[in-house]
Parts: sequence; structure tokens; C-alpha cells
Amino acid sequence: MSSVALKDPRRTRELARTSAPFLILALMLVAFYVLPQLSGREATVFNVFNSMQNFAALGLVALALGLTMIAGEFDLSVVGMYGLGSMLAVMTGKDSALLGLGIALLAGLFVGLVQGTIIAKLRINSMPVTLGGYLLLLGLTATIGHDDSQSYPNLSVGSSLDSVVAQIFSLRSLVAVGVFVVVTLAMRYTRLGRDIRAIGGDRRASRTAGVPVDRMLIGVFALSSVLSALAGALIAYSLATATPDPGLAPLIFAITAVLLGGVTLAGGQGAALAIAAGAITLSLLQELFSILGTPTYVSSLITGGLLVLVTIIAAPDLKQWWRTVRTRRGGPTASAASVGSSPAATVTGER
Amino acid sequence: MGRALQPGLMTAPPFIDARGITKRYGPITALDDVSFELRPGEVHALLGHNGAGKSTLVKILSGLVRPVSGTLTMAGEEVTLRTPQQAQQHGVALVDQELSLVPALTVEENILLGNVESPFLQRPGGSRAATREILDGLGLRHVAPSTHVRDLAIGERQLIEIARALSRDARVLILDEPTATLSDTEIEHVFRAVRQVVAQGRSVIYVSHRLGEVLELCDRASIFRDGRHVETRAVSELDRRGLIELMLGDVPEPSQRDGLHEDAGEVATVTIRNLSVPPRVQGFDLTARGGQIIALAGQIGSGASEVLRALAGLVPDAQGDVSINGKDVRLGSPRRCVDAGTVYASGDRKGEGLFLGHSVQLNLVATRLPALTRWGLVRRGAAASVARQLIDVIGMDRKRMRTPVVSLSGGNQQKVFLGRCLEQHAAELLLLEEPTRGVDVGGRMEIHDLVRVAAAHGNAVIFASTELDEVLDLADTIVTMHAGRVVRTLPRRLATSAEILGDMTHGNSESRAGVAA
Amino acid sequence: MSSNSGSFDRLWGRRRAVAVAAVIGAAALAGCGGSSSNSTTAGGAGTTGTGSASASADAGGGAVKGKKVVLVACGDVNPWCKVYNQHILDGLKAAGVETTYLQDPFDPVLQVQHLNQAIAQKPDAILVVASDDNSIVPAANKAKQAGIPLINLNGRPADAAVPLLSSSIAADQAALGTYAAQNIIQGMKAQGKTSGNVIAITGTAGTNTTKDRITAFKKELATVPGIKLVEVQDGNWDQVKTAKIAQQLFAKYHNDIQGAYGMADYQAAGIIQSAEQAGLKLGVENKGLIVTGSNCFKVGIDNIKAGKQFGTATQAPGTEGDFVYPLVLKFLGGTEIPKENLNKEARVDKSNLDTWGAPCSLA
Amino acid sequence: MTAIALRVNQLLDRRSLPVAQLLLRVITAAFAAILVIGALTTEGFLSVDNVKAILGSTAFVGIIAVGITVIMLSGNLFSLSLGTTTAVCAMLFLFALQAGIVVAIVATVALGAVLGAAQGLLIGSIGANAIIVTIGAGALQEGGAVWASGGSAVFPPKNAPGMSFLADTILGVPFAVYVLVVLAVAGEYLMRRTRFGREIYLMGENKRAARAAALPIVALTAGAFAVAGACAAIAGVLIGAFNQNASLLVSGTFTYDAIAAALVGGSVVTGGRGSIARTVAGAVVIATISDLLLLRGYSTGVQILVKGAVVLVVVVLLHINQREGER
Repeated sequence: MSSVALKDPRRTRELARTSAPFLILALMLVAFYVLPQLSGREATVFNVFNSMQNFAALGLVALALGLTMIAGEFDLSVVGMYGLGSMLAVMTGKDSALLGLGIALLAGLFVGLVQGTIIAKLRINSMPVTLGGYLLLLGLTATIGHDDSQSYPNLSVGSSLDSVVAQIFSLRSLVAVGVFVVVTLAMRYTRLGRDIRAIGGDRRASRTAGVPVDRMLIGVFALSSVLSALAGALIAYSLATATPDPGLAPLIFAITAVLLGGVTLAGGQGAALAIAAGAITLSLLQELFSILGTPTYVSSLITGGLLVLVTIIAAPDLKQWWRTVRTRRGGPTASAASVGSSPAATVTGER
Repeated sequence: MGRALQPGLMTAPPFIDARGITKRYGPITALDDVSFELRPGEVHALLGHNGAGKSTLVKILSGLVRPVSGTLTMAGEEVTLRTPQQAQQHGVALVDQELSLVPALTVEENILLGNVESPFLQRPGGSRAATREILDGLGLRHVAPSTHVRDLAIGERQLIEIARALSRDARVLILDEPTATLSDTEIEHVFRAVRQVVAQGRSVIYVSHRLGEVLELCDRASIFRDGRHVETRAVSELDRRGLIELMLGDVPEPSQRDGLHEDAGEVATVTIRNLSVPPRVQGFDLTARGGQIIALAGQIGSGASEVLRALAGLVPDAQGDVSINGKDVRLGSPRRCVDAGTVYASGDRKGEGLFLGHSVQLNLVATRLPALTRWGLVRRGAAASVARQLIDVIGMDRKRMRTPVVSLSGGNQQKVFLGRCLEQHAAELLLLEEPTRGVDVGGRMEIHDLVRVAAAHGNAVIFASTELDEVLDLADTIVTMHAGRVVRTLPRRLATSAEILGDMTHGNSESRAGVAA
Repeated sequence: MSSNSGSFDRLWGRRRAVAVAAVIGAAALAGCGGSSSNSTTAGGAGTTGTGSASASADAGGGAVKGKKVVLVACGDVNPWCKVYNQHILDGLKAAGVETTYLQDPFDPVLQVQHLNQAIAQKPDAILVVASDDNSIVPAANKAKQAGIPLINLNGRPADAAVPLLSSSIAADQAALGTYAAQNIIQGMKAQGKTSGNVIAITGTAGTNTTKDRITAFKKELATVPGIKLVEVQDGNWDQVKTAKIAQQLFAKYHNDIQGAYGMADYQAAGIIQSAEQAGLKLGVENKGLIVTGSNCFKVGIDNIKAGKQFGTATQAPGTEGDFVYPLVLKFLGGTEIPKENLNKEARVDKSNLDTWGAPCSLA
Repeated sequence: MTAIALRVNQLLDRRSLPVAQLLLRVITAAFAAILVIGALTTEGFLSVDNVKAILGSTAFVGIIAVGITVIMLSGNLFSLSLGTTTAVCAMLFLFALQAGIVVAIVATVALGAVLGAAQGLLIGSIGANAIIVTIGAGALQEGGAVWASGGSAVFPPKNAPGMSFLADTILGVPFAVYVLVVLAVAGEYLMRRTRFGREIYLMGENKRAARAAALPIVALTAGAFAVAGACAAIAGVLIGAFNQNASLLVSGTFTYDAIAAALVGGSVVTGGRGSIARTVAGAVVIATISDLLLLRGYSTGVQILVKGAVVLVVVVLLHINQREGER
């Protein structure tokens, strides 16, 4: 057991894994600065602000989805709750924005608790449950909003949420940043972070070790829905509008951001800060598209390709597949040392 | 030999008092009206074969499993344990046979994981000093608390698991097979830790197959057989032979059965040279002939099942020269290995063997669909007749043909599984992992007969087993393994149970506990 | 190895090759797309209008040269939008205006991001086709504060947005609804009917476009008391959904329907298909169902030619686009333009296909 | 909350499992009752024409759902790009009609199968997550289609040769319904009688066991997605013929509707259980409910809401029922 000798490469690999999202973000920043200039445009501080505005809305959805993925689940209903949150905030917050926000968050809490309980206690795969939840929430949003986009009359709420703070932030994006900071701190400095990663990494082991698995799962789904509702409510106030169907764009953004943030689908790995890095990277990419005036189809080709690429890199059996391919192609060359002069080395196999 | 009992130990009120505990899994009674008591300050061994009921009792005491009936008293108070957390609150800490570490977390995080007393707020590395101390005590000086558990070797993981239990400051420490994967020095560290625990007036339940360890470490021993409690005795009153007698019921004489097929064929059909299966198995050699039944006997972690998995093509980076009937087999792909004539039956029947929701018929023909297909269509008549043939071979009622496998008993499930794997006409090499795990006595006999029939048809059979009885009963040749290496290869008629048990449990260090056969 | 598994392996090999080819192809495609997009935008931005056609000399000629306009609109994924936007951009570029085109496939969040981005570029005007009537209001506010003229295109703006806009250049949605009703009335009259049941399957319910058209439709239809509008359903600008609803409504009324309004021509086409499947007769000649659309697409023109659809109304994308850019040029040239500019729409039926057949076949 | 948790715990307890079964029956009965009462009191519901209308509205979604069922049975969750594949295939079909109807149909189905197989290969060989691969593939298909078509809608060429039968009715029932029936029967046959189908069921039930038993996992996964892609392509052909034009706007809500149909039909997303016939039944159930709600004047929102609720209830109840079966 020469773990002393092996420690260094392991550390390096670990470091590479955890720092990858931030390296990608750095690369993105460079591209963000350089690419516009190549086509005679420029990226300004305002563009960074605008990216952060996008981050404020969809970064929170990414965090919501990411937390469930770290816990080894997948919450497809985030985009449904995002829609419902915005509709509730607009419909119930006409007199007081805070009241509307509160109702949206409470609704998120309720939805999350119900979905979480079904998933944790009945041990059902979260995918079909949250798919049903998504459709249900979508229908509810449309029904509450009379199948129409609803406007929010108090424009000052949105404009104060969106007023520029420190050049690149707004109140809204500061809320998102704040949420990320809180979640990061909680993941790092309380036992919650460890427990969430544990139930995602190995649920049986966690149960045996004494982690309150069911309670944690319910909590994660509740948090996921609350964060989605928060994102929806904030964007609704910002746009002074709630739409009956937010479409799938927020979900696609969230998934891509979470994967860029180094969260694996197998669960057990990931940090809120890295998810933030992924979400900011993607927000910058979208803003870059808009600076360059990229046609929709090109941006969907690029984001689709990016998603597939990240999925390939994160695929659990990639290494194994590669090994199998290598042994099939190259035969036993890799094992030549141990094979020695035995006949196996000279026989090309059965084909 | 056993430690001298501490004064007053026999008279102190028991910390755990379990009465009339019964637990059934489906048709199998795992524990039958068992009583057990644990006194403060003692190391109490639970002994018995696999399936004797030790692990079930341990699971009940640690809140992982709830008994059907019986009462459990802890520190004089009757308790019902629904969750591991509740057991923890009553002062019980478990080191499970199956590791309960999360590979994606660090050593420190794993040690803190699930500790109900661990504070809500934590600083990363905040308990590093305490962790360091526990790790050092277990001889893990070289392991940094920030290392990920997935980067540790299996023995180190086992020690981390023990470290977690120690860190909980529990009244009762349960160690279920803690040393199966450990080296001698590592075992010594565990012993030292156990002695420290009992010196503080706490208790340890020690489950092990290793009689030498029991004799060296334990105060009392409770012996289980077939789900029943046989006896509890002070270890000082016992010796190795006495323990074996109690465990086995009687000491079986060797060579009850001749090695039937030992000389069946002159031509070696399967040769394995220099097989390595990372990370454990190195330089494994074996020659098997048609008609021969070879046992790879070893505890969990011995490498026996890894050898089988590698031969089945399920380990991508396994390497070695394997040939069947002179044809070389390249490992690493199940398809290639099957085409070369190997058939593998996993020990994890439910996870890696059966298609539980499907019928007996489909399960029986699952692997031979290519042969039953013409123009892409499965020939139903042929499939049905093959299935009928197989169901007759395994001795099951044909009426059950359409029953989903999930509703069968464990024994019948295993028969269906093996029925599928045996009787493959093309097969040359049968690889059976724990062929009778979770099967009752009757089913076990039938399955053994099936295996013998398969061998009589000229197949070479290699099976891995952790059970002494099975090894002695079924094998013509016994290969004992420990810590990834072959300890000894000997024909059945020359083997004694004590010898095999010794090899399986001590590896090359049988002299360590002074109990060489 | 058996031949069976051998063939399987070959199959794997082939499929993997296909997958690899697909991935490489996709990557190459993304690369090409990226570079071509750059060149497009660079070209767009760099067009300084040398030798610009004087197609719109009436709009102030050289005064607009070098002015910057950002068009924030639905993207090329939507065929109607593509033609519409292309006509506007071509017209502006020809006059030497620098244009930037930011596409959002009807995604309000992305659109507002684009609007903010447009405001930051401080162009001489921003043109917007609202993805959502309400959601552009805050951005319109910002544009106003920044002193950048915002011109709303295509649909009637939300009430709250009106005071924030410099102008609105739109199709006369109400006229489109009125024409649709006139089509039904005339078609039925041609069959000698003055009474009957009518169904309407609309675009996305609740949007101003839909509201304006259906209100005018109802009003016009009410001029003939015998004709009853028995059902209005939300077809969500979706042809398949429209067909489905139509089929169910035909069943509900036991085929006792004399007129049907599909708010877009492709929705009318859905109704026509359903009617044919339900065995209803179509058109004046067959004394059958009178179907109308209310903005024209090629599929509608084809159906009118075939006698299956009585008529439609214009809102042809090219025509609408050509209505927009001269006004924008005028505005850029410093001439006042009215707050509200409604394009003059036309009712289309078999009689004036010569005029409208071609412009209505662009999408 | 605790009370609910307790209830659920009781549900899980072996002794109260009959309660769960009772609940299942009660809910099924209540559902049937609502349907019957609704049917009796809704004008125009109980008529031959309406039955035809329901069947007609089942057809497209049903055809795509047949494909998605094969994916689910193979244990690869579901695809979120089949709606886009349908749209892309509709576009190709109308374009390829220049070369004749047979060529167009063959080319379109082949394209659908290839698009599906490419995703399946990726998923089967390296264990990439099906949901994410298919979302990404959806975006790629969308971008590729706009790039290839220049963003215009595709129309059939003049005098499109013999396409009209695809949108016709036979005995008053749309051609697409017959296609659905044929596909459902063929699909059932494929899944029950062929080696491919049997092995898909086996792999979906237990992928590790399938690997240990040396089943061709990559080929099976690619095959399952290819079948799904081909089904989406067939739907694309029919929709193209029906609409007489095709653009990406076609994709609509097909993807989710098809998944909902399969779930309501009792397919398990984790694989191995369910059948194509049941999926088609699920599609009919959803279409019936939607029809009922539409005829009673409920809005689109309520229709989606009810769809979601039905999916959720069916998923939970079937799960409970299935667990009980395993005891």
C-alpha cells in the first residue's frame, strides 16, 4: 500500500478536477474580452453587468438543480417551479412585493417537501416524479395566469432590483451572489454539505453510517424548489411580467451550467462555488453571443455541442470504454511486460 | 490464549440484553429465538459459519434491521431501534462487514459522517487533530485526513471504518469481520484499539471467522449455528478445537468423498498464468481440467471473486495469459470471454445475475437467445423446450415457468440462475461465485448436485466460496487464497477443515496466533 | 467465435463510426457556424453603405448613413420572422445604416438581456418585436432614460409601454380580424346562407395580437345576426394542435359548423385537414365549410387556389418588413413619424390572388 | 408534515400494504367514475365522431410514444429530443419528396434512425446520461435544421407525387391512426418475439446482469434509440404530409406528451417494465381526458395541470403496487 508514493498524482488529479470549472471561467473571460475585438466590437463593463443579470435569474435555477444532482437525484421540476414562482409573485405581490415573494417561496417550500417526501420515503426515481411535477406546475402556472402573461404594475420594484451596484452588480444579482455565498458556507462549514455529498456518493453507506438520509433528501428537494421559486419571483419583478410558460431554456441553461461546474450525474461531487463558476461562464457565453449578434441557430449548435461534450467528459464509463477499445485495437501491447514470451502475445485473437 | 477476565465482569449487569430475537427474510429464518447478553468491559465474540445468524444479530443491534419478535434492553431500558441514528444514541457503533464509507468524501469527512453528536457547524479540518490521533492509533500515520477514501487501499479503508466507530466514543463497539482484509501489522493496531476500548469499561462485540484472533482477544464467545444460539462460553475455557467443534456441531472427517473427477481427464483444458487483477490480485496461476471442480477458498477481500470476475471479462484492466483448450482468451470483454467458452455466475444474484421482474422461462434462456433465434425472431418452440429441459435439470416445477423470478425463494432463484449458467453446451469453464449464498440447506444440496453434474459433463468448474462447508463438500481441488495471493493448493482428500480454515483466515501467518494445525 | 457475434461486432464498429462521424460533423458545423456568424455580423457592422441603393431616397438619403440601429426580434428559427426581419435589415442596410440583429426565439428573458445590451451600445434607435407584450416595459423605461428611441414592431404594445415608445409600426391586427370575418360572411353569402355556426381557433390566447384580431372578428361577425360564433379555442399558433381541436369541435357539434377561422393560414390548413378527415365538404363550390385565415402563408395561398380555403388577410412578412424600414429611415433622418403606424392590410381571396399570391408565399 | 411522513411510513410497512392497494383501486375507480360521469354529461363526448377525433389526436403522440417506450424499456430513461427529431424529419420528408414518395419516406426514416442511433451509441458505450445527451442532441438538430434550411419553412414540391394518402382517412379514420395501430402491433411483436426485443427487456431490467451475461449492450442501446428515432421520423412524415409545410415550429409539445403517455401507460423509467400496447393505452387515456376538458371548456393550463397530476399519481401508485408485488 504505497499511498505515500501515490499521494502526489492523486492530489494533482483532485486539484485539476476541482479547479477545472474556474479554469474554464478564466478562459471564458479571456474569450469574452478578445473575441469581440476580432470582429470590431468590444466587451464593456456593462456586458459583464448584463451577464450577471442573467446569472441572477438562471444561476439560482442551476444551483437548485445542482444541489439535487450532488445528492444523486435530478429535479426536472425546477423550471416548473421557476415559472410558478414568477406567476405567484406577480399575481399576489401587487400591493407588496415582499408578500408576493414570500408566497412564492412558501409555495416552493411546499412543492419541494411534497416531491422530496415522495422520492425519499417511497424511494421512487426522482426523474418521473419531478417530470409529473413539472407538468403539474406548468399547468398550475398557466391556470393561475389565465393562460396569459401577467404584468406587474409596480415598475419601481424591478428598477430598484436592477439598479447598478458597484458597476457590475444589481440588487438582484447581489441576492443571487448572496445565496451562493450562503450555500457555499453551509456546504463547507456545516455538516449539511458533507451529508448531501455523502447521500449522493453512496446512499447505502450513508444510511449505515447514520446519516438521516430521508430527511436530507426531503430538505434538498425543498431547497431546490425554494431556490427556483426565488429565481422566478426575482426575474418576474425585474421584467414586471410573468409568462405562463417559461419554456425549456432555463432548464437547459441550468443543466449545462451544473455540468460545467463539475457536478457529476453520479452524485457525491460538486460545490456551490463551482456551480456559480459554471453559471457565470455560461452567462458570459450568452452575452458574448449577443455582443457578436450570433444567429440563434449558431448559438444553439454551440451550446448543444458544449452540452454533449461536457456529458462525454463526465460519462462514468468513458475510461472503461477507452480501455476496452485500446485492448481490442492494440491487443496485449500494454501488458507485454507481464505477458512475457507466452504464446498469448503472438496470437492475434479469435477474429 | 484468552485474557484473564476482569474482576466483577461476570457479575456486572449486562449492558445489552436481547431476549427471544427472531428475524425472517422471506422463507429463511435468519435468527430463531436468540438470546444474547453483553457485559460492560468485555470483548464478546460472535462465532459461526456464514449464514449462522451473526450478521443479522449485529444488524439488529445497530438499528439497520428490525426483528420480527423479541425484546432488546440496553442499560436496563427496553428499546426499539428503528434507525442507525437511534442505535447510535443508545451508544452503539458499528463497523459493518460491508464498508459504509463514502468514497467521494475525505477521510476526515467519513469519520465524522453520521455522527449524531457532531456539531452542526464545522470547520473543514476542524477535527483534524482528533482525527489525526485516532488514525495514528490505528497505524495510519501516512494517511492525511484530507485524502479521499476512494484513493485508499482496501485495508486502509477498513481501518478508517474502525476509526469512525472509535471516534464516536460508543458504549458498545461492534466489529463485524474487521480483519478480513488486513495485514498482520494492521490487525495488531486493531487489537490495541480494542483493548483500549474495553480498558475504559466499554464493550466490544467481535465477529470473526479467525479463531486465533478470538482466542487471543476475546473474553467470551457466543456460538451460532443455523440461526440458533448454541452456547456462550468464556474463551479461557476453550481451545481452538473446542471452538471448531461448537461451530461445526461435530468435526467432519476429511475425505468423506473421493475427488470424483480428480483424474477424469488427462488434457488440461484451462490454463491461467500470471493473472493480475488490479488492485489486489497478482501472479495468479491455475490449471483446470474438464470434469474438475476447483474451489477458490478465501474470505472477503482474498481476491477469489476478483479472479472469477477477471476470467469472465468483467475487469477491463485485468491481464494475464488464459487459454481454454489451447485457444487464447483476451480478457476485458464479457462477450469475448463468453465466446471463448466461459460462463460466469455472479455471487450477487439479484444485482448481477437475475432479471427479477421477468419470468423463470426468460431468465433461463436469457443468455442463449442467439442460438434460439432465426431471422431475428426467437423460435418460441425451441426456447420453450430449452427452458423445459433446464427447469427439469434444476428440479423445479414446470408450472412455475411463467412466474416472475422475484416471487421465488432465494434457493429457487439461485437454481434458476445457475440453471441458466450450467448446461451451456458451448461452455468449457464454469465460474461460480458463492454458488449457494443465501440458500437454505436443502437447496444447497441440490445446487451442489447440479454443479457436480455439470462437471461430469466435462466442464471445468472454478468456484469461489467463503464457506468452509461448501468448499469441503463440493471441491475436488482446493485453492486457498488470502490477501490476493494463493496460499496453498491441495486435493480435497488431503485437506482437513482446520487446515483450510487456517489458510483462509490467516494467510501465510498461521503461526502468528500460535494455532497451526 | 461464432459468426453471429462476429456480425454483431461488425455492427458495433459501423455504428461507432457513424457516431464519430456525426460528432465530428457537428463540431465542424459549430465551427463553421461560428465563423460565418462572425463574418455576417462584422459585415453588418462594417457596411458603411458605399454605393448604397437609393431605394429609400425619400427617407432623408445621406443623413441616415452610418447611423446605428439594433433590431431585437424573434429569430430565424421562425420562418415568418426570418423573412420579416430580413426585409427590414436589407432595407436599412441599403440606405447605409449600420445594423445589429439580436435574435431571441420568443424567449422574453433572453430578449430583455438583448434589449439591455442594445441600450448599452447607444444606437440611434432600437427596433423590437416583443416576445412578450408586458416584459419589454422595464427595458423600454431604461431606453427612455438613456434617451435612446425605441420603436415597437409588428404587434400592439402593452398599454404601459406606449408612453415609453418613440413609435410603433405594426400590422393592423384589428383589420386582419375584420377581414377574416368578412371572408366568412362573404363565403356563406356566396352559398346563399345568412346563418350558421362558426368556430375560431386562435393564436396564443391573451397576447395583444390574438386579442385584437378576435375582438374585431367578433365585432364584424356580429353584423350578420344569423351567424353565431359558437366556440373560441386557444390553438397556440400550433398547426397540429389546431387540427386536433378542430376535429374535436366538429365532433362536438356533429359537423354542424359552417364557418371556421384559423388565426394563421397554417392553422386554417390544420382546420381544413381535420374537416377533410371528418368528411366535411369544403368551399363555396361544394356548399361546404368556409375557412379563413388572417395572416397569409404559402400554405394558405395554395389552399385558396385549391378552393379549400375561402380567403385570408395579408400581414405578409415581406410586405410588413417593407412597411417598417422606410418609416425607420424617415425617423433616423430626423423627420417626425406618428406614434402609431398601422400598415394597410388587405383582404385576400381568390379574386386578388394575382396581387397577393407572390408576397404571401414567402413563408 | 410529520403526519404525512408517518402516513407514508405506514404505507411502506408490510402490514399496511393492502391499504396501498386499496388506495390504488379507490383512485382508479374514482378516476373511472369521473370519466364516466364526465362522458355522460358532456355534450358531444359520446359520439362516433368524437371517438374518431380522440383517436386522431392520439396518433402523432402515440407514434412517438411507441419509440420512447422502447427507450424506457431499455433502461435509458427517456429522450428529450424526439420532438425536434420529428420536426427535422418532417422538413426532410417534404424536401425529399422531389425524389419521389418512396425515396422520401425511406430517407426520412433512415435519418430518424441514424439520429437516434448516434445518441444511443454515445449513451451505451460510455454510459453518458440519456437526458443530457438528448437535450444536447436536440439543440444540435435544431441548429443543424435551421442551418440547412436557411430558416425557411419547407414546402412539398408542386404536384407532390402521391402524398395525399398519408393525410387521408380510411373509413372515416385518419391514416395516421392505422399507422399507429400497425406500429403498436409491430412494436409489440418486436419487443416480445425478437431477440432484440427480449434482450432490450432484459437489459432494462438489470443492466449489470446484462453485462455479466455478455449481452451486446452498446448495440442494444443504439438500437433502442434508433427505433425511437425511426418512430419520430414516421410521425414526421405523417405530420409533414398533414401540414403541407414543415418547420421547427412543428416540434411543439410532442416530447413531453409522449413521455407522459408512456408513464401513464405504466412504463417504468428505470427500465424493463411496461409495454408498447400499454403506452398506446396511456396515450388514449391522456387524449380522452384532454378531449373531455376541451369540450367542457377548460383552458390549456388546466389540461396540462391534469396531465401532470395523472402522471404523478400513476407513477406513485404503480411504484407502490410494484413494491408490493416484490414482497
